Amino acid sequence: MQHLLVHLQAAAAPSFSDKPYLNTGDNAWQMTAATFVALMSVPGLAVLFGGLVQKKWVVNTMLMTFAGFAAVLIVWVLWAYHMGFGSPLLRGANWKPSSDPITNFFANFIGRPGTTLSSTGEEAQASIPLVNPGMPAFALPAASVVYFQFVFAAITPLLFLGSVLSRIKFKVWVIFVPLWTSLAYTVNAFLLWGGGYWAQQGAGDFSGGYVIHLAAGTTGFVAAAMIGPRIKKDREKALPHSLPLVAIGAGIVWLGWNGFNGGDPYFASANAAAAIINTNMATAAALLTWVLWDVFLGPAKKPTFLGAVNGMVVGLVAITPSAGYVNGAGALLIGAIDSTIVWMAWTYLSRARFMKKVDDAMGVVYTHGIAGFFGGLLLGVFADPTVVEYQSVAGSKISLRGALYGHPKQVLIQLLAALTIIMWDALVTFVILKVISFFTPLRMSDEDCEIGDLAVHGEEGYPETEGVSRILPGYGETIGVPVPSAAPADGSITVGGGA
Amino acid sequence: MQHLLVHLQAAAAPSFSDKPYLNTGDNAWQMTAATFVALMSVPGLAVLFGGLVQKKWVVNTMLMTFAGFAAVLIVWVLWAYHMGFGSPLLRGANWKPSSDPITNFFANFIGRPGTTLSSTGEEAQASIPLVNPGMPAFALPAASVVYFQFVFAAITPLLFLGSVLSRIKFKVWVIFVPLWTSLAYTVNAFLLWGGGYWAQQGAGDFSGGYVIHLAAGTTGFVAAAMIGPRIKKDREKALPHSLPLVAIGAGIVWLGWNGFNGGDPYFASANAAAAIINTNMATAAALLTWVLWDVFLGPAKKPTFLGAVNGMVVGLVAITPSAGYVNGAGALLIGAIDSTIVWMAWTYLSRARFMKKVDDAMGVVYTHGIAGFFGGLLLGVFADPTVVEYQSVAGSKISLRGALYGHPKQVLIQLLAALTIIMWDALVTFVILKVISFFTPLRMSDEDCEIGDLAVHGEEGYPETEGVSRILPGYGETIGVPVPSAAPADGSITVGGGA
Amino acid sequence: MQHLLVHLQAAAAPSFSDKPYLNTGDNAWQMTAATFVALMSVPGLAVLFGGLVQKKWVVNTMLMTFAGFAAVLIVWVLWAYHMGFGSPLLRGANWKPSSDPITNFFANFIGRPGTTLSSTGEEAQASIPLVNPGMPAFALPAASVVYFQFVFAAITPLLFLGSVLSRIKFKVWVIFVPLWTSLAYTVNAFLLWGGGYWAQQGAGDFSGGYVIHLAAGTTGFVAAAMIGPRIKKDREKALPHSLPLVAIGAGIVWLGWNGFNGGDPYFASANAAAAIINTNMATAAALLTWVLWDVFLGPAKKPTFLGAVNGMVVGLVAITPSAGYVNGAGALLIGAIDSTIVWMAWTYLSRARFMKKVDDAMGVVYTHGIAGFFGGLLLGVFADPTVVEYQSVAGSKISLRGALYGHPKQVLIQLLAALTIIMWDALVTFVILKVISFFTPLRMSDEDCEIGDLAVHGEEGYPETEGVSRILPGYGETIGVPVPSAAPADGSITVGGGA
Amino acid sequence: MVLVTAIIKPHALDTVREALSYLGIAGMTISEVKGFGRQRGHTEIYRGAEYRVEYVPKIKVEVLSSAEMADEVVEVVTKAARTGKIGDGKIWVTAVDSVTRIRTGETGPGAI
Amino acid sequence: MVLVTAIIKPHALDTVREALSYLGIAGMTISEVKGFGRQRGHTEIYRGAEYRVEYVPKIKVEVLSSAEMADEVVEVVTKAARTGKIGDGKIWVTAVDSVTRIRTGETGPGAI
Amino acid sequence: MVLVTAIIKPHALDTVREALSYLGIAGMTISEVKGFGRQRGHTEIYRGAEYRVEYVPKIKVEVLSSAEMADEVVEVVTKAARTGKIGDGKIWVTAVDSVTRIRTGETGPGAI
Ligand SMILES: Nc1ncnc2c1ncn2[C@@H]1O[C@H](COP(=O)(O)OP(=O)(O)O)[C@@H](O)[C@H]1O
Ligand SMILES: Nc1ncnc2c1ncn2[C@@H]1O[C@H](COP(=O)(O)OP(=O)(O)O)[C@@H](O)[C@H]1O
Ligand SMILES: Nc1ncnc2c1ncn2[C@@H]1O[C@H](COP(=O)(O)OP(=O)(O)O)[C@@H](O)[C@H]1O
Repeated sequence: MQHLLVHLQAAAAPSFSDKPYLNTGDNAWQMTAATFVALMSVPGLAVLFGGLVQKKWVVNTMLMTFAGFAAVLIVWVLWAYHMGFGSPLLRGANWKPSSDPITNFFANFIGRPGTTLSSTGEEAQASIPLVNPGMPAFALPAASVVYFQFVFAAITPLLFLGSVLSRIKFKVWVIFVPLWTSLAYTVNAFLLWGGGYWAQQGAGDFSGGYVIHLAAGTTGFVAAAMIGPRIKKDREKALPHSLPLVAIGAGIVWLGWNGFNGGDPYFASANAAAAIINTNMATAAALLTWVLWDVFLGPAKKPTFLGAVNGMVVGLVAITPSAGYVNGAGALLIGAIDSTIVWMAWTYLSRARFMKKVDDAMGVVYTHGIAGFFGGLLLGVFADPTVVEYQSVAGSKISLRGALYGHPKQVLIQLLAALTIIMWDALVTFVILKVISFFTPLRMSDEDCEIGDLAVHGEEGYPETEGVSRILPGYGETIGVPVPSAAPADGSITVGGGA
Repeated sequence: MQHLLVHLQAAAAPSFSDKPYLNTGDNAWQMTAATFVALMSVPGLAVLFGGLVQKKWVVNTMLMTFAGFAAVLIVWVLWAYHMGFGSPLLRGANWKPSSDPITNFFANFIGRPGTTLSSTGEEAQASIPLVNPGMPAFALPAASVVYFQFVFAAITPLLFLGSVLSRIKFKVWVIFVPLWTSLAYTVNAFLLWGGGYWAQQGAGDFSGGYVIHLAAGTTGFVAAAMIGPRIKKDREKALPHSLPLVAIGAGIVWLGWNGFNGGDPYFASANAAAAIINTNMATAAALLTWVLWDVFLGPAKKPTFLGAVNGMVVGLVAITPSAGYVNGAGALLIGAIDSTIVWMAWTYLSRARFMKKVDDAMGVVYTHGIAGFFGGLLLGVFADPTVVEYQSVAGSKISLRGALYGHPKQVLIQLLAALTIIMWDALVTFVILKVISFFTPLRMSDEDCEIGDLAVHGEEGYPETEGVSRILPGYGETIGVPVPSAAPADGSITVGGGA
Repeated sequence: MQHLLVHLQAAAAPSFSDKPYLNTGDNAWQMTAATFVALMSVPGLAVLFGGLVQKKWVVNTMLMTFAGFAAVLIVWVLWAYHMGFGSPLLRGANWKPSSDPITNFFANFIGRPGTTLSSTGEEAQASIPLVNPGMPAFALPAASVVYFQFVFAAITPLLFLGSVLSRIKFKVWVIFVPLWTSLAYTVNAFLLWGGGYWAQQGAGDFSGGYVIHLAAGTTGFVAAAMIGPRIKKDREKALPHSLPLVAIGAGIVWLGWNGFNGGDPYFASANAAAAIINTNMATAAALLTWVLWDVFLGPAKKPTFLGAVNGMVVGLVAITPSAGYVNGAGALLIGAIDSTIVWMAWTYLSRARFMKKVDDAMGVVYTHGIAGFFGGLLLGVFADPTVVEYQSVAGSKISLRGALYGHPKQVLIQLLAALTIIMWDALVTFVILKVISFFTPLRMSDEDCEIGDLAVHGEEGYPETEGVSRILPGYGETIGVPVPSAAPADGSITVGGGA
Repeated sequence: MVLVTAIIKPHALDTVREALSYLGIAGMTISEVKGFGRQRGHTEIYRGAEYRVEYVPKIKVEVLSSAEMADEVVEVVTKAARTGKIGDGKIWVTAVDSVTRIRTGETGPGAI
Repeated sequence: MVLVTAIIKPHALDTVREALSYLGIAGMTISEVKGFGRQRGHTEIYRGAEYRVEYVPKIKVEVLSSAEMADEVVEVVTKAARTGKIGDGKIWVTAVDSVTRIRTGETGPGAI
Repeated sequence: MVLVTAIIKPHALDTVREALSYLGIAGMTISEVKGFGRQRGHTEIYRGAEYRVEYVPKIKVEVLSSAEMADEVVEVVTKAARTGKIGDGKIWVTAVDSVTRIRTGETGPGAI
């Protein structure tokens, strides 16, 4: 006994705590994981997409990424977090499950809006009302969970930004994103993560195969259809302007995913570590699979870098719903299978008239939508009940059982959850954009599209190179002086198409 | 009892410890946070500034960043850390506070120099003599705190590097930085963080609004004034050469700030998490505020990417003094208010004759100096006493109370602390540069400035493109061979202005 | 007693645990450290090398980095991890050390292959059979250690990729890497980290000065010799195409090394923090040392950015074997000494006929091979026994004693371990490449080398710039349309040398 | 023989190329140039300051042709490149003493 | 009509442009070129190895003018671009058979 | 005096430069151009889609020389740049009315 205490003291004594709920290791990991995920957005997606667009669009792409990230945070702390993770909005205090599934569904559909601004809203113990009864108590402050969930909420619009690049109006973007976050994302999150209807039905989505990726694919596709295609020239010659920028973004996205999937247990647990290695395994398998398909069936029968990046993204998305529910063999197979499915869709389905009509600039509907959809179904197949997320409050292990382990119904549950997300997000996207379009056109003018960044932001991505100075180093002395800010250049902005 | 012990064992048993003071969660977070902050410098600021300068200066900018980072570490471990965080230099062992504030001030002004090189200097329990009595004992090794404080000390000169870019001599830079760190930064740190005079007076500076940003703004401005402006051409045509580089740097800086502000409680605490989310909230608010001002009052009435980056930096700086002292509402307001102040200063104050005369290349005096100054005052307004950093040793909560919560004097204390920093850093900067200028000119020759990197370092940022090879792929066979290293090219280095 | 329990409860109560072995702080740090190291590979080395090669090779370089990273993970989880860290393959169950060193050597040479795919293979307590008896029990799940060791295994081939860039066939690369990992790396790891022969002899290699860097230098050199040099033009005009890309990679590599060396204690311990600060100190010293040599003895007597990066890499490599075994003074000296050695070798040894013949494109044999070799010997000199890694199970402190502290034999042990690595890796590299060469040529055709990325991958690094669009924005309308994927362009791929 | 040099707006290049190929002229050499003239440049904004870019990007097209075809070439290019807005560009014709095809060494009109 | 072509140092461009506008010539076409001549290039260092860059960056200015003004143009450019140091560049004049303004189709001196 | 203009393959530049220096011609001006002709461009792949690049990168070499040397210059360049494969390029010669060296103001053959 004496010995035990001494041992315990050695182990635990150094910790200070004014917050008895706090576990410093869990909190350290949660803050770290959130930071990794945030880096996936800025600078990750900003330069991944920035490198994939033409030079004339790089500023617009990066600015929409940064501004979108910022805009989500404002609504998140003012009302949206609680709509995704708070108490159910459409339920009385004494609510009991009804025999009518529709009633149950809507009673467990979305949370009650509220801010997280007060000191207790940040420093009190984290809690997700509908989830608390089942899982061990959070050893984290609210701020850790609110921020972690924010970086997920923020990356989702940035993913579907890929669908509408190079023609959506900046103003429309910064209005659409907060509305979509408030009305669509919160529902996705509530249904699957906030303890809502599909969580109650046993649907699994470890880190957002549905909540995030299927949602992004759906929303991007619908938005791209409504906003219309890029101008003909941009679409036909959609040449990336810098593959090294893509590599920087892709690398950060890959490893940022260690936080994405590793942070979702909310504990610095064995399951977190398993989720990380599974994520990397599926990604490695998917990347190599895509490259192999490129070599054997691709247009030039050559391994390509952008193909590898496509495969990588598909692998990351594929394993996201199941990272902490499957074992290593499952992870490898999910990566290889989903990569094959998406490669085929990308190559053959894209020839369908229907798919051709909608100009999904970055192919988000493939690498996130289809990849997420099948990733979720594959969870239903490969979920291994011996992979344990954690012990529930009741003492039982929390895990999922897939078809391979005797529970084929899991696939069906996954499918229905997926369809719910698709329908709701498509509907919300349609309605928001429709309403916005009554006030302002959704797309830039064709003239602005011809010119790009310079027309929209008065900036270029590589101003010195594009501008006078590279060719004319001595130029500034007489004409490069800053003009008084009020005087717009006469006859100005004639570069590009107009030139 | 039995149960309790079992529970405790489950929780704590796995930990090993030969260091009874250690809390692994706190240490994990401290090492992680420090790494995030270090990334803000290399590669963060290296490419943020590197993208903002002309192509001909990118190598010089990046090399000064890397070398400055390295140079600070050497003096930090040899003597400077203890000058900022050690025992007071100008105090006897039996010192008692005197009735004379000047005596008190100088007795609590700077620490006694000393190295951190020994094994105990690295592995023993961290300790800041004047601070220890008030806060819970560090659960960290000395190395964690020394390194964490190093990355702060290192980024400060890299910030004011932005003021003197494109003309300061490399040699002067690598001499100035260690001297400034030893004489100015250590005092800033001691006064506010090492338990020195202003800390004793109750001034707050959570993560360096004064110690770092106001200091950088002041130093940069004075140094820019003394070194003189960039050559006319460079100043008039200060065109950035790559906005994607800026985006990469900006993204890393934003999220690196999670370590910057999140690491300052020294514990992986609730307050750390609150500081992180507050940081992001203020930043989001400031970014969007700046973009709005750009749209409504800007020269072209357009949202700009570099405007968004300016706003982002201001938000990060604004919240730095108060990240763990204010609640979420305070954070949002601080971001929006400080962004407005700096936008106005940037736009209107910059027209003042006085401001125009000094060529602060990156506008550090605005985005760090003014932003930090007002950020510190806003702490005096918005500090919420219910936001608790941690329980003190005595058991009371450690927190600050601002004017809004009934303590207007806090604003005054903040103001006086700010003025101390401004005066001391301006003075030290002036003296060091004056002394250096007796031995060597502070600026490069105008001819070198005309040419840039090639003259100063014999390198260009994009050699292959600038050089012969892109235009002349076959060129190397006869003339591109490495010349014997001793033979300088005759009549060489004539590119650029001389060409 | 009452008090103690309350205190303990405050400290430890919040932790949940279904894994009694788990320490959340240790696990948080291990996952974080692994992520930092992974970022060193993608995007770190991808863009560091990508920036250093000519524009026409940037895609090939980045794709080999991503694909190599993925390929290692597949073999790692299928068989290789256990070959490096499992039970010894060539030992019976009742094996006893023999009096014959050769017998002992081979009995402690390599582990038994096995997968890590099952749920227990990921979530059970980590364990390294031959090491367990000596060190405190891991407070980590297997997945954390398997993944952490993966990122080390993965970066090693990516380092020697630098030697064979710009001519090795992509197919050969993706075959060579998994084979080399399985046959060479596993042996390196087992001998020094898996508790194998050299570990038993007391050789120290904290984080891979031998296992990784000496191995990479050796392998790269042998492979470069066998594959032959780059084409004449590429070798003679080996101009980097983008120094900012190099800076991004270099910055990530530097700070990623905080995970590299900081993660190797396997605990978020004081030693981890000491290893981090030592790493940065050696690096700062080495960087500044290299720059000084450049200024005093360099070809142009100027400080250069790429020189600083070389110095930085050497410092990181130099301290790697000893980061957690030396004190701060040792770290500074190791950095400065090794940087001097490598600078001299790079400048003077490189003129030797022998060194000139082998075209080690990035000079890996210098900055990793020689740097690692001497770094390991310097450990034998500077290891300070008072720097304690942790308490062993037996209660004694685990540490190393170098020549300076009375144990000169440590240098000899280090030397012999180094020679073992050199011989084995050279041999395995030779054999694998020889075998592969029976089936397919190791190098691309000279025509492909002339053209670069476009020939090998059908892609260019900056397609829009290189392509028609920058010069011809309106071009796409008639001719830029995607051609039916089956129809290869007639007479196509004639750019570059063929043009 | 003559050399016809045309300075045109970048987006007109495709039309010009097509128009020339109707004339049976497939060969030409093009380059990026910057033009100054009646058409003005544009304004850019960086960190709140405006900068004027006074030049306008143009494409220079150089076509060797027989003297007889010169007028036709000029006419065709003029039509193809015309938008009617300021900045459409210029075409000029210069006499060429000799033309050689490097591959074969042949000279004269056949070398074009 | 004639075409005056000048190879000048990049930093002389502004002065040349100004000088020409005093002559009433606002139009011109410029491009980046690399020159070889008496003026030598420079040395660069990468990873310890030195590389020679033998060319020197120059600007090519092309100005169409009436034959009468040719001498004046040459004189003005010569003065504006002269530094007196090696590498100041060359100016040459070639006869032009015809000039067309694409926008209007007009030809001859008025088209310039 | 004449201006010899050659459109050559980029990798032939060194040989051409060397060959000219044997003739005693050290000065020249070069620029990057894109050629269209019998030689075809290449195909690139991005994200699974193929794109045609129809132009071929070329180097334009401009050499001023005395009228007497013109034939020799053409001959030497032709030989140096010839690979015998399609796309070797063209050389043309135009008369030049005057040449001025900016540095000294001298004109005529001595200015070259
Ligand atoms: N005198 C000139 N010499 C050479 N090029 C010229 C001259 N004048 C104009 N150009 C070229 O022609 C282009 C168009 O000329 P501009 O005056 O803008 O319009 P327009 O041809 O419609 O009158 C210019 O951008 C420039 O490249
Ligand atoms: N024979 C030539 N043909 C074409 N351009 C030439 C010729 N000689 C020189 N040049 C151009 O003139 C520039 C200046 O020539 P250079 O001999 O360096 O100096 P300078 O004109 O002062 O004698 C060169 O860089 C090149 O662009
Ligand atoms: N009519 C022309 N006018 C101007 N340049 C031409 C013409 N025809 C060809 N060229 C240039 O010459 C280059 C080579 O011509 P091409 O027809 O491909 O091969 P070859 O000269 O061997 O017959 C082209 O890329 C182009 O730059």
